[in-house]
Parts: sequence; C-alpha cells; structure tokens
Amino acid sequence: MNLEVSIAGLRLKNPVMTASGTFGYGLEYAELLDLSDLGAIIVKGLSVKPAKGNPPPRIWETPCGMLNSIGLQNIGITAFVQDKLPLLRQYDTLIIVNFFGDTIDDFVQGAGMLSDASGIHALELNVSCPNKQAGWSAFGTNPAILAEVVGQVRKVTTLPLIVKLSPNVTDIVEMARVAAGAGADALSLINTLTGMAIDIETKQPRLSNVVGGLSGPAIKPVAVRMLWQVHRALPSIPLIGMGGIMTAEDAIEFLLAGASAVAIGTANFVDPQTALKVIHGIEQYLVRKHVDDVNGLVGGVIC
Amino acid sequence: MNLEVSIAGLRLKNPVMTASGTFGYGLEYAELLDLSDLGAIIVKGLSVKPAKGNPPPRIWETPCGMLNSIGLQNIGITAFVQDKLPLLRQYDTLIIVNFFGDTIDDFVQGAGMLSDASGIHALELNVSCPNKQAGWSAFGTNPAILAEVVGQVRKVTTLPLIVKLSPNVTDIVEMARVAAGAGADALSLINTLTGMAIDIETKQPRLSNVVGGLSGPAIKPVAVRMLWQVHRALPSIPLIGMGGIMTAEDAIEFLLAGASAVAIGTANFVDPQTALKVIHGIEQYLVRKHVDDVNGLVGGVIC
Amino acid sequence: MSRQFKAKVISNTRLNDGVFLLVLRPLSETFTPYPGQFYMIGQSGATLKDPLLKRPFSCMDYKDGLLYLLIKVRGKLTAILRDYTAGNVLELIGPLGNGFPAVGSNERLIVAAGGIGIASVLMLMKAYPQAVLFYGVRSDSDLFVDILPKRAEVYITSDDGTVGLKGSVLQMLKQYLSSATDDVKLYACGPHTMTEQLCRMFSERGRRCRVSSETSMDVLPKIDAYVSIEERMACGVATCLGCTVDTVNGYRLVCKDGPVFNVNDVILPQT
Amino acid sequence: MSRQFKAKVISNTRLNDGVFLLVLRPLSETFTPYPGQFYMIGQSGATLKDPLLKRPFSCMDYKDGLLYLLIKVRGKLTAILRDYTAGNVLELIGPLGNGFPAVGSNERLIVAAGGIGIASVLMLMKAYPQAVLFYGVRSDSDLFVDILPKRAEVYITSDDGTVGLKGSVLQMLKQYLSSATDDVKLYACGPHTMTEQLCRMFSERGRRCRVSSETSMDVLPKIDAYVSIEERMACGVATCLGCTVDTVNGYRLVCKDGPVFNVNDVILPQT
Ligand SMILES: Cc1cc2nc3c(=O)[nH]c(=O)nc-3n(C[C@H](O)[C@H](O)[C@H](O)COP(=O)(O)OP(=O)(O)OC[C@H]3O[C@@H](n4cnc5c(N)ncnc54)[C@H](O)[C@@H]3O)c2cc1C
Ligand SMILES: Cc1cc2nc3c(=O)[nH]c(=O)nc-3n(C[C@H](O)[C@H](O)[C@H](O)COP(=O)(O)OP(=O)(O)OC[C@H]3O[C@@H](n4cnc5c(N)ncnc54)[C@H](O)[C@@H]3O)c2cc1C
Ligand SMILES: Cc1cc2nc3c(=O)[nH]c(=O)nc-3n(C[C@H](O)[C@H](O)[C@H](O)COP(=O)(O)O)c2cc1C
Ligand SMILES: Cc1cc2nc3c(=O)[nH]c(=O)nc-3n(C[C@H](O)[C@H](O)[C@H](O)COP(=O)(O)O)c2cc1C
Ligand code: FES
Ligand code: FES
Repeated sequence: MNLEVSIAGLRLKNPVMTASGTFGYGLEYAELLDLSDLGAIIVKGLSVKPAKGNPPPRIWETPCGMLNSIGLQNIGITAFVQDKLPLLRQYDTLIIVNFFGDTIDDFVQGAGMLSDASGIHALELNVSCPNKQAGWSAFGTNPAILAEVVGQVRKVTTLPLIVKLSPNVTDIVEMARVAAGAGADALSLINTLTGMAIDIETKQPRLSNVVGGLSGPAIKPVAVRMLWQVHRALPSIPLIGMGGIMTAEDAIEFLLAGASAVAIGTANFVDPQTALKVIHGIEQYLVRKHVDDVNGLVGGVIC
Repeated sequence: MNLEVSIAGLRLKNPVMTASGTFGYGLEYAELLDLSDLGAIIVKGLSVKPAKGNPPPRIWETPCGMLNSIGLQNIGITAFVQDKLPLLRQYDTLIIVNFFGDTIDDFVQGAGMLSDASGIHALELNVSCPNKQAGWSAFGTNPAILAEVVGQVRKVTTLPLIVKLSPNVTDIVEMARVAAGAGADALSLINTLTGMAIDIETKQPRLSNVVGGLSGPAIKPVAVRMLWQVHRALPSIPLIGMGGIMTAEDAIEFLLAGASAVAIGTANFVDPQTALKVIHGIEQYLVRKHVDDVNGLVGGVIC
Repeated sequence: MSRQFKAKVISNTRLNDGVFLLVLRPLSETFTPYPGQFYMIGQSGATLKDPLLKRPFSCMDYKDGLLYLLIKVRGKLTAILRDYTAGNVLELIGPLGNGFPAVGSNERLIVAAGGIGIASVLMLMKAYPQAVLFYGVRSDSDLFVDILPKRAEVYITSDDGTVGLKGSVLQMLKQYLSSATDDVKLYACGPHTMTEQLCRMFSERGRRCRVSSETSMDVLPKIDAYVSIEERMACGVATCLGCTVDTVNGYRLVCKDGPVFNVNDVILPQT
Repeated sequence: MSRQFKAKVISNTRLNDGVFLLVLRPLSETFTPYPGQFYMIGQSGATLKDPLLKRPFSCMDYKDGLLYLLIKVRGKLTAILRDYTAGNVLELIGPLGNGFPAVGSNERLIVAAGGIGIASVLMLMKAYPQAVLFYGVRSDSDLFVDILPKRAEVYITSDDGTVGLKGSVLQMLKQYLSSATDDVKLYACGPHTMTEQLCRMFSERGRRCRVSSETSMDVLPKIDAYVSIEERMACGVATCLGCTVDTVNGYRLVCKDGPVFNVNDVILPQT
C-alpha cells in the first residue's frame, strides 16, 4: 500500500504533518513520539528577530475549539537554525518552516535566511495570523498585497514555497488563485478564524489581545468547504488541509475534498499521538476500502 | 428592573428574540411556551412565491454545531399573511419578518407585500443565506449589490428595516457601514458560516446541496468578534446579536460586545425553552451585578 | 402537561453488543403516545454541547407510566446513552409525529420489522393482538423476542440463518401474502434498504411499473402499506424544516407529516 | 515508560460540595513525580470534543503506584470528573513542570497553602517532615486535614473564623516570620489574590517599594520565597506558548519554566 504523497516537489512518506504553532519546534514532542513517523513537521512561525508575542492570557477554550492570541512569539530564525535545526535534522522527516514578517522586506529577509540554512525542506509563508497588530492582516486578506509578498518571497528562494491562506476572507478561491499566480507551489488552508470571547464577570475579553484565532473541531466544516472550493477551482495546485482534524476520519474528509496532505493542529494538545493515530487510521481505511494508494482518495468526493 | 430595549424604533419588552429559521412561524412552539414572553419572534425567511427548498438530506451535526441547507423553504408571503399572521398577532410580542428574493425586484416586491399586511412590526432583510444558488451570495458579500438591495427595499417600506449580515466576508465593518448607509435601521449578525462535511463511507457530501450554513456554539467566538467590531466602528446603529447562544451567559457576552438585543437560533432545537431561560438568566445577572437597566450592559466590554 | 419533560433512567439493560433497553420514568405528567410516535431525546443540562442536538427514538412501549426505548448504538449520543445507569436524567420532547393510522375492522394487520425497527412496531402489535409479525434480523443475537407480546404470531428470518428462516423478511412476507385473500393493512419499519424495497413492492406505481418483476406484488387483493421513514432531525417539531422527504404531494416533513407514510406517497431518492 | 498514559479511577471521594479526591492507577509505567509537578488530564476517547483540551492538576500525592488528585469543581471538565467512579479511564500527560526546588540543609521550610492550593504542597510536606504549614481556608468545610501528614506543624486560618484563627493566612505567616531568626525557604500555592499578595510581601522589589507598608516584610532574615502560578494551558509541554507569565527575564512558560517561580522573578499584571 502506498502512503507516499508529493507536494510541491517534496516527497512525504505519508500525508500527515503537524501544523505550525501546535507542535513547537518539534523537539518538545520527541519524548512522546517518534518524529520520524511523521510526513512532515511544520514548525512554529519564525521571524527575522525573536518576537515576544502578546501578553497573557493568551488562550481560551470555546465550544469544541480554542482561541489563541500567542501573537507569533518565537526565538527568531537565527536561533532556530543554530539551536533547533541541527537536532531536528536527525529525524527522518521533512522540516517545513512557517515564517512571517512585519513588512514585505521582513518576509523577504526571512525567506532568504531560511533558504541559506541547510536541512529545511520547504517554507510556509504565513500571511494569516489574526493576532498581529492592525493592518497586518492585509497580507492575507488583500489580494494585491498578497500577490506582492508572495512574488517577492518567490524571487529569493528556490525552496518549495507553501502559502498559508487566511479563512477570514469573502472569496478564498480568489486568494488561492492570487497566491498560486504569484509563485506558490502549494497552499495550506486554513489558518484560524478570528474570534473573541468575553468574561461576563469581569467584562474583560478572555484574551488580553481582545481577539484571537479560533481553531479546533468547531471550524472543521468551514475548512473542508474552503478546501473543496479551492480544489475545484484550481485542481492542479497541491493543497495541505487543516482545521479541526482530530481523527483519521476527519483527515480523510479533507483528502476527499481535495487535500494532498493534511496537518494536525489543536489536536496535538489534546493528544500528542494524534498524527500517528491519523496515519494508522488512514491506512486501515485504505485496506477496508481496497484502495492501494492514498493519492487515490484526493479530491474523491462525489458531487 | 428594566429589561425593555428599543431597536429601530421598536420597543421590545426584553432583549431576547428567536432567530429566523429556527422557530418556524412561531406557532409551532406555542404549545411548549408562552410566545408572549418573548421580546420578538423573527419568523422563517419568506419569499413572494412559496419555495420548495433543497432536496434532503438537509442537516448534519458537526462538533458543537450543525450544518443546514434548508434552502429557504417557505410557504410564501401571501400564505403567511393569510394563515399565520392572524394567529401570531394574538400574542403580545413583536413580529419581525425575515424575507428574501431571488432578484432585487423580488426583494422589493416582497417588502411591499409585507408592508401592506398589518401586524408586522419590522422586516429583516436576508441577504446572507449560504444555501441559495451560485451568485445569490453576492447580495450579502458584494458591497455595491448590498447597497442596491437595501436602498431599493428602503424606498418601499416604512417599517423598521433590519439587515441581516453574512459572516462570510473579509470586512464585516464595511458591510455594516454600507447597509446602514443604504437605510438599514438596525443590523442582525451573524447568519451562518458556509461549511461542508463529507461522509467518508459513501464519499458523498452530508448535505445534498454540498455546502450549508454552520450554526450553533461552534461559531459563537466569530459572532461575538464581528458584533464587537461593528459596534466599535458604528456605535450608533442598533445591533441584534446571534450565533451560538445557548445560555444567558452567552447572551450577555453579546450584549457586552455591543448588541442591543439577541436572538436564539439553533438552541431552540436543543431546548425550546432556551429563550425564556435566557431572559430569566439576564434578569438574575442584572440583580447580581446591581444593574437596574439591561441597556446598561450594551457595549460594556472593557478593552 | 407538556410535551417537553425530563425523565429519569429506571433501568438500562444491555441486550447485545450494540442494543440496549432503556426504561424511563417521566418526571412530570406527559401525553400518552400512539403506536409509531417518537421522542426527541438529549442529554440533560445544556453545559456540554457535543452532541448538540436531540435525536429521535421511537416509543417502543409505554406502560404504568414508564417509557421503554430500544436503542442501537450508532454514534455520539447513542454511545453515551448506552452507559447511562439508573438515576441519570434525560430531556425529551414528545410524543411527536403521526404514528400509524388505525386499522379498519375489515382489514388484516400485518407488521414487518427489520432489526432495530422492531422498536417502532411493538405498541402496534400490542394494540392489535391478531396482527402477524414478520421480523427480520441480521443474526441470532439481533433478535429480541422477549419484548414481544406472548401470543403473537411471528415469522422470523435472519440474514445468516442463525435463527428462523435464512433470507429476506420481505421475500417471506411476499410468499405469505401470495396466499392471502382478505384486505391487508401493512405497517413496516426497518433499515433504509428495507423501506425502499417495500415501497417498490407495495406502491401502486411499483406494482404498475413492475408487473413482471420478481419483487412486485400484482396478484394480490388490496394491500394498504405504510412505512416509517428515518431522516435526520434537528427539532422534531416542524420548525427546522430539516427532515424532508419527497412525496407525490411535494416535500413533507418526517417529524410532522410522518414518520409513517403511505408507500404510495413516498418518492424515494434515486441511488 | 512514557509521560503520556491512561489511568483508571480507583476511587473518588467527595470531600465537600465542590472538592473531591480522585485516586488513579496508571495503566502503564510512569515517571515518579516531584513535589510541585502537575499533570495534564482529559477525558479518554477523542469522540467527544467538549471539553476539548486537557486541564492541569497538581500531583497531590503518589504512593504505592497510585496517583492522588485533589480537585475543585470549577467548570466543564472538573464537573465531569466529579461524577467519575471506579473504573472510568482518564488520559494524562505528566509529570510536568519543574516543581519546588530543593531545600538547603541550613534552611527552614515554611509552606503556605490557600484553599485547593493544598493539593500542590502536600508532597513537599511529606518530603520535609519538619516543615511548618500555614493553611488558609474560606471556611470549616474547605479544610482537609485528614490528608496531611500526621505529625505536621500546621497553623490554620479561615475567612469566617469557623476553624482556626479568623483572618488571612498571610497575616499569620507574617506574624510568625517576624519572630523567625534562621534563613527561611517559603513555598506557597493558593488563589491568585494570595499569590499576588505573597509576591508583594516577599519579593526584593516588594520589600524595597513597601518598606513602610503594612504588608511588607522588611524586618526579616533571608526569605527565599517561591509561588506556584496558575495560567490557562493548552498543551502543558511548551508547544502552544499559551501559558505565559511575565518575569524579570521576559515571558516565561508556566508549564515548562514553572509552575513554581521565585517571587523575585514574577512580574504580576497590574489590576
Ligand atoms: C422517527 C425516528 C425513530 C427512530 N427510532 C429509533 C429507535 O427506536 N431506536 C434506535 O436505535 N434508533 C432509532 N432511530 C434512529 C436514531 O435516531 C439514530 O440512530 C440516532 O439519531 C443516532 O444518534 P447518534 O448520536 O448515536 O449518531 P450520530 O453520531 O449522530 O450519527 C451516527 C450515524 O447515525 C446517522 N443518524 C444520525 N441522526 C440520525 C437520524 N435522526 N435518523 C437517522 N439516522 C441518523 C448518521 O447518518 C450517522 O451515520 C430513529 C430515527 C427516526 C427518524
Ligand atoms: C499548574 C496547575 C496546577 C493546578 N492544580 C490544581 C489542582 O490540584 N486541583 C484543582 O482543583 N485545580 C488545579 N488547577 C486549576 C485547574 O487547572 C482548573 O480548575 C481547571 O482547568 C478548570 O477546568 P474546568 O474544565 O473545570 O473549567 P473551565 O470550564 O475550563 O473554566 C472554568 C474557570 O476555570 C478557569 N480555568 C480554566 N482553565 C484554567 C487553568 N488551566 N488554570 C487556571 N484556571 C483555569 C477559567 O478561567 C474559568 O473561569 C491547577 C492549575 C494549574 C495551572
Ligand atoms: C496555539 C496556536 C498557535 C498557532 N501558531 C501558528 C503559527 O505560528 N503560524 C501559522 O501559520 N499558524 C499557526 N496556528 C494555526 C494552525 O497551524 C492551524 O492552521 C489552525 O490551528 C487550524 O488547525 P487546527 O484546527 O487543527 O488547530 C496556530 C494555532 C494554534 C492553536
Ligand atoms: C435550520 C436553520 C434555518 C435557518 N433559516 C434562516 C432563514 O430562513 N433566514 C435567515 O435569515 N437565517 C436563517 N438561519 C440562520 C439563523 O437565523 C441564525 O442567524 C444562525 O443560525 C446563527 O445563530 P445560531 O448559532 O444561534 O443558530 C437558519 C439557521 C438554521 C440553523
Ligand atoms: S425535525 Fe425539524 S422539521 Fe422535522
Ligand atoms: S501550556 Fe502550552 S506552552 Fe505551556
């Protein structure tokens, strides 16, 4: 049976990755599972300079989901490349680095630094964090700005370039088309939906940043829909599906909707073994359905 | 203690309504609760001609939410005015009629017919159903078309006009501004998020219409966020908040975020007493917090 | 008296791996259910939101103020209910729906049940002791005869032959009917495939279209056939408009216009 | 041996209206916890998604291979756990965090616990039998003395005076310390307000800023004070970056760098 998939020129031993920001720099979970079993690890979003992130409280659980306003806290690209990457490289899995900038120049500089490092297999461009300062969201919601940032980054890197789309848009297909047109080799979707919760006792927002990103099973129907829409409109660009995947059944839904691979996010917190269980469950499903190649599922929804 | 609120010139005995499409034409629940206890009833979306809606299956439960693709099945304005309205009028509550059209002319004709009927207290213009044919969503997502439909309807009715906004947009504040500018007296938000689910055994979508509207607690964080954004940007337009309200605590979150009233949707299915429990719970909260007017909560979030 | 009430679990008996019998005592006065009616049932206490919606379950029996439900584990809620024990409290709305129409004095009542469908026809069997039951199960362990009225005339089939005759309950029913002479009222409840086949066999259209077909019933006296239809439900009380079934009279709601429909009315989806 | 494991409920004892003692038997080999460490705990079986995330609970005790948790009902998960009975299975990750640093041989250990905070200091009390405990509760019924080591030196206060001295445990502690002469190591765990006050009282900065203030402790010998900090957690293992606490060294994670922090390091939010 074949579980191997290709995305943007990468060959993944299986279609299951861990989503950025939910698996640290990977190493934190090395004690609990064999990282080499994963299709790929997408590390926490990095920036040129280390970032402090937002003040606490930063998380709040909502019905079947969670809000986070981490605000892209990270150790910076230099520290990652020096301290984490050499350790990560020892595992037999692909390393995808999620990164962002505050300005287009920042994005370009970051992409350049990451491209110079060795042992990084692909870049995931994050234009879709709901926790940054006002105005930043334009990278992920304004088509012209999206085209600009993707195009500029494309020029400075030969690594496979994945663009991670924001779901907080009217027309996800348009954003996908723009990103693909500007040079993305693959797309990740979805990032978190912008949400908010209020403590009615103190009348204060549950997050110090007021708004945060909603993730987890609650958003899965929105994620599956967007993935299906983009796949239908742009069948040739590979998609990495994510948003609320807890089980193999959830992952298969994304594959059928058109994802070539999936990423496990919030579920890692609930159960760090989720990715492995999902890989195993996909395998069992293939056996049960007499399908001998996981690629046979991709886009297989009948409608 | 005062529970009365005013919205768009209407005086509601309390700020709790039932949301369109989740309470039928009101009468179905008359056996289970006293409709006169409600602040208002917003009836199922009506159109000039009766509409058949989408083929089954039409609903699917998702984590802490549900997808529906009813497709605005309704008995038509004429039948409603003749058969339902006379019965509904007997209750001491406000009747708000949610309506829609397939074309702008349809919207205008419907608004005209409803304005001629007696016993309707306000209209809720529905431009935000995710279950209509392709292209229809432009009413709720394209600012120019939204302005046009609201403006045209405004011309033919002197009833208070509430515009119900779609959450499937990049910039909810812009849509709110456009609707207000075109003559809306109040805004309802949010309608459902567009979602999808797939049965991995049959590989078919769970809904025959493929996509449907996601409602219930899952979407509450998105709804609270949008409501807060609109209230902050346009503090003078009254807002009716909805999306996942199950308890008084949820309702109070919306009031603090800036809603002048709330509507109970999916929760009616779970427990038809929800609206009454929410009214009671708001009362208890006011007592506990020593607030003697519910209007004192509106927009009270501290941030 | 309200159609919305809470009920306390009196007992929960595991009948096989997946099926259990739940006996409930309503905590307030309730309406008496008719055969074929159902209840919307959910967990009590709105603090937990998964599963969110209530689910429909047939009233299997109602006696001495106790409500009997026969439930098969299918997903989220049924898995939770399986683990309920005496003292747990549930929320219900019901009885709902139309139930089976009355049987005429000149008619012979024949009942067909497939698998867990037995839950919806038991009250009917008790109301009409002369009724004949055709009861099909997958296997021995899926057969629940203890719950049936003692004197009932029952014909049993199983898919694997471990109990009763091996084969389809509808084939046996057809054979039985081919020798029948008086007018028959047929009530059936079972899995989707059974309902579908039944509609094909007994509807006027079915008979017209398939005069020569193996499954058609063109030789018989008058058979007035009804099936209980399953569709996903959110409200159970005709407000969500979710539980649509297509009929010759247009879309109808399973919760309000059904769950029992005349086979002549139902238009089954093409598959 | 893994830090992720399942455990079966051996017993669940209700100690008062809102507090219960859960005894668990890990179903696989686990690491031995240090005083002050915690576990992330969630329901077993990922089919139900509300509550979604695991929650942190201190290891109250660990003996004979059994894990003891003292839990107070606060919201969704704790309400579910309260109703757990012998045989229920939970999923855990742990032991996690740094726990309390070791006590020097020339130091006197003083422990302060407020309410349910007692759960996090009990192992410490057992490890250092000479330790003195200051234990503040709201009321009589919140006091759990049976779980304490028999010979421990304990000073009790209650808000309403129903047990021990009426008043604040920190006031009593302060009074006690004002007559102390040797070096003191202070470990504390309690509600947010207590933690905060403690940081104010015992941090270098606190002492500097408030030499004249009522709550400052400027008269004492060396007091090396540590508090256990609570923050919302999603992962417990430093991957979500959710459990931030501000310190003089920048943001730190409660799950990895804590939950125990030196009072000199913590920067409390202004409120
Ligand atoms: C009028 C009526 C009477 C019924 N009577 C009984 C009965 O007496 N005993 C019994 O065991 N079952 C009965 N059912 C079926 C029962 O409603 C479903 O088994 C139940 O809803 C499954 O809930 P769940 O949370 O366990 O499954 P879910 O987790 O919701 O879903 C599991 C599977 O069950 C299917 N399902 C979900 N909801 C429904 C629904 N409303 N109708 C049909 N299929 C559904 C889904 O398609 C899914 O594949 C009846 C259904 C109807 C419509
Ligand atoms: C290191 C650590 C050790 C702890 N040890 C214990 C213990 O031994 N015994 C005990 O009873 N409790 C302990 N707590 C607190 C416990 O984690 C919370 O009571 C629990 O998370 C509440 O879960 P819930 O689902 O019942 O409440 P929820 O429904 O999640 O929320 C109810 C309320 O609890 C608060 N809350 C939720 N999560 C947390 C959290 N992670 N930390 C603090 N407050 C929270 C929320 O702000 C909310 O107001 C500890 C917390 C931490 C951080
Ligand atoms: C705590 C947290 C931190 C995250 N950080 C990042 C990040 O740094 N970069 C990024 O692109 N996405 C980030 N995400 C988004 C996830 O990668 C993922 O797209 C999203 O959570 C939806 O998937 P899920 O529902 O499975 O979690 C973060 C999500 C969470 C919950
Ligand atoms: C079954 C169903 C039918 C609905 N029909 C309508 C409708 O006819 N018109 C409309 O404006 N909104 C309709 N809605 C949207 C609700 O009024 C409400 O805006 C939405 O469900 C969010 O609230 P909730 O999460 O509390 O359900 C419908 C929602 C559901 C679940
Ligand atoms: S279940 Fe809602 S209309 Fe039938
Ligand atoms: S709980 Fe996730 S980083 Fe501490």
